[in-house]
Amino acid sequence: MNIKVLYFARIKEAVNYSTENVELPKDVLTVIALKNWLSLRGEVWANLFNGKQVVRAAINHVLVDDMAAIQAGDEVAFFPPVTGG
Amino acid sequence: MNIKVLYFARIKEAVNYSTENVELPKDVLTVIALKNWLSLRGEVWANLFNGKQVVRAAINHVLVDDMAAIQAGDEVAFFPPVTGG
Amino acid sequence: MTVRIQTEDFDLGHELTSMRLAEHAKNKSTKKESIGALVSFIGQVRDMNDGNAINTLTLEHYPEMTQKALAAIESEASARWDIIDSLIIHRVGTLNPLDQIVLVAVSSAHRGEAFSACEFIMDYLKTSAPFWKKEATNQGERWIEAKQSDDVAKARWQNKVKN
Amino acid sequence: MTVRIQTEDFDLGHELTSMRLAEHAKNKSTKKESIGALVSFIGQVRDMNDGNAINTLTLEHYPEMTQKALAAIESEASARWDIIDSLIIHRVGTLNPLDQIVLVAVSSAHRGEAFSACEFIMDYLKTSAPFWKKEATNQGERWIEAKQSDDVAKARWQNKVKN
Repeated sequence: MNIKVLYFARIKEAVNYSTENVELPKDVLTVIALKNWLSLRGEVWANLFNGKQVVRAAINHVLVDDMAAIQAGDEVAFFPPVTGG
Repeated sequence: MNIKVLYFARIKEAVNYSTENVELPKDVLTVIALKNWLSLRGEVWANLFNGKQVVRAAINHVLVDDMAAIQAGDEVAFFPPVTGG
Repeated sequence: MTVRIQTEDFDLGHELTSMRLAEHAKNKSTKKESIGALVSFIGQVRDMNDGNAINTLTLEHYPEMTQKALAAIESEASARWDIIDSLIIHRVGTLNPLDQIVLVAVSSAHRGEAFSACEFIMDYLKTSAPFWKKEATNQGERWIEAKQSDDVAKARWQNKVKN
Repeated sequence: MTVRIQTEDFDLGHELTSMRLAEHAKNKSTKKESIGALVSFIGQVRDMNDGNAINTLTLEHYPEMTQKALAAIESEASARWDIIDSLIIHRVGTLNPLDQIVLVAVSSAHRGEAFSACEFIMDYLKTSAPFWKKEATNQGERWIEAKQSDDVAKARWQNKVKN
């Protein structure tokens, strides 16, 4: 399925772009599976998702945990813990 | 001893004046003794200090309870519970 | 720490903005942390109370005691929390519906201290500062009764340790 | 309930005064209680942080999510407490020291509700709204780290029943 992935703040700087459309293999159905799949892309991605820093996720603008299911057409965002206010 | 007594709000309206200087008998040495002594003045005073409503006291601008000691030259104020803010 | 008792109205934006920016110069020399948070409370005359339209609200006070009582509350707040500055403006005299009555503002480096100190000052002001309110409605005048809930609000702080 | 995300500054006095007076007309027809209390929080860019002078602070956000996240926080506050109105203004883009960052204001009939709701909104905003701060100092740029204390502040509310 096809989804849109967004990156923000320190994570956007690490991957060096803010948005991409990706075609996922059939077995990538959750946020954690997506993290795993992205981490196979190379060092930048492996470093991002190696668990040393918290990477939060939102699906369609709602905060979710890594067990959340992804559906075709979803907008999935990755970002560091928020620091507004 | 001579002290100054002040009245505020609903209590000022009941006694119909705001300030007086009084010469206390020797045995009137506390706020409660002062309330007792004032209550002997007549119905208005007896009604004021009959215990049906809370009458707070301050000595020299500091809130006190009825056991507080009075000294010559003190400014003693009587008023209802406060309602500012 | 500032206390002002006055009959005239106050300019909310001016007061808060001054406070927000005022400690700047002082900070550079004497304080380690600069203002990051400003919490304020504004109390105003209600237009309705207990089902009656309010015509006016008159505030009486005990001038010699008021200033002292409010300064003592500010000192206590400043001893309990790590705040940078505090301001209390309280009006007296006869006010109209929707007039401002009171402003309490507290600045601090971080928000938790300012929230706690501001609410503390209001809770103590409500129960310890010598002000009395009299409402005028079409049914006549009446002194406002003190609320049990204000004593409860104050009592909460007496069991709390400094945080 | 209003949420505004903007690059431009806001006029604090104007915002608070509008809010203080705005519900007046609405009240007469639909609300039993009129506004007696207005609690507000203003957050500003510190001039110093961790011993370094701040040159600028840049706020990034996730536009499609921000509005939704803040509106959800306001709804939750309004479900928990008996408040009359709430306002969140949050700036984004590059700000200077002492610039206003955020205003949260809550009006209610009585002060306790407004204090709680305003602090609740700030605690949730700090931990749930998609904003990220980057500081520029003479030592370079750095992303601000999320604070453990903000998670603790939020967690307090999760054990509380509606009061």
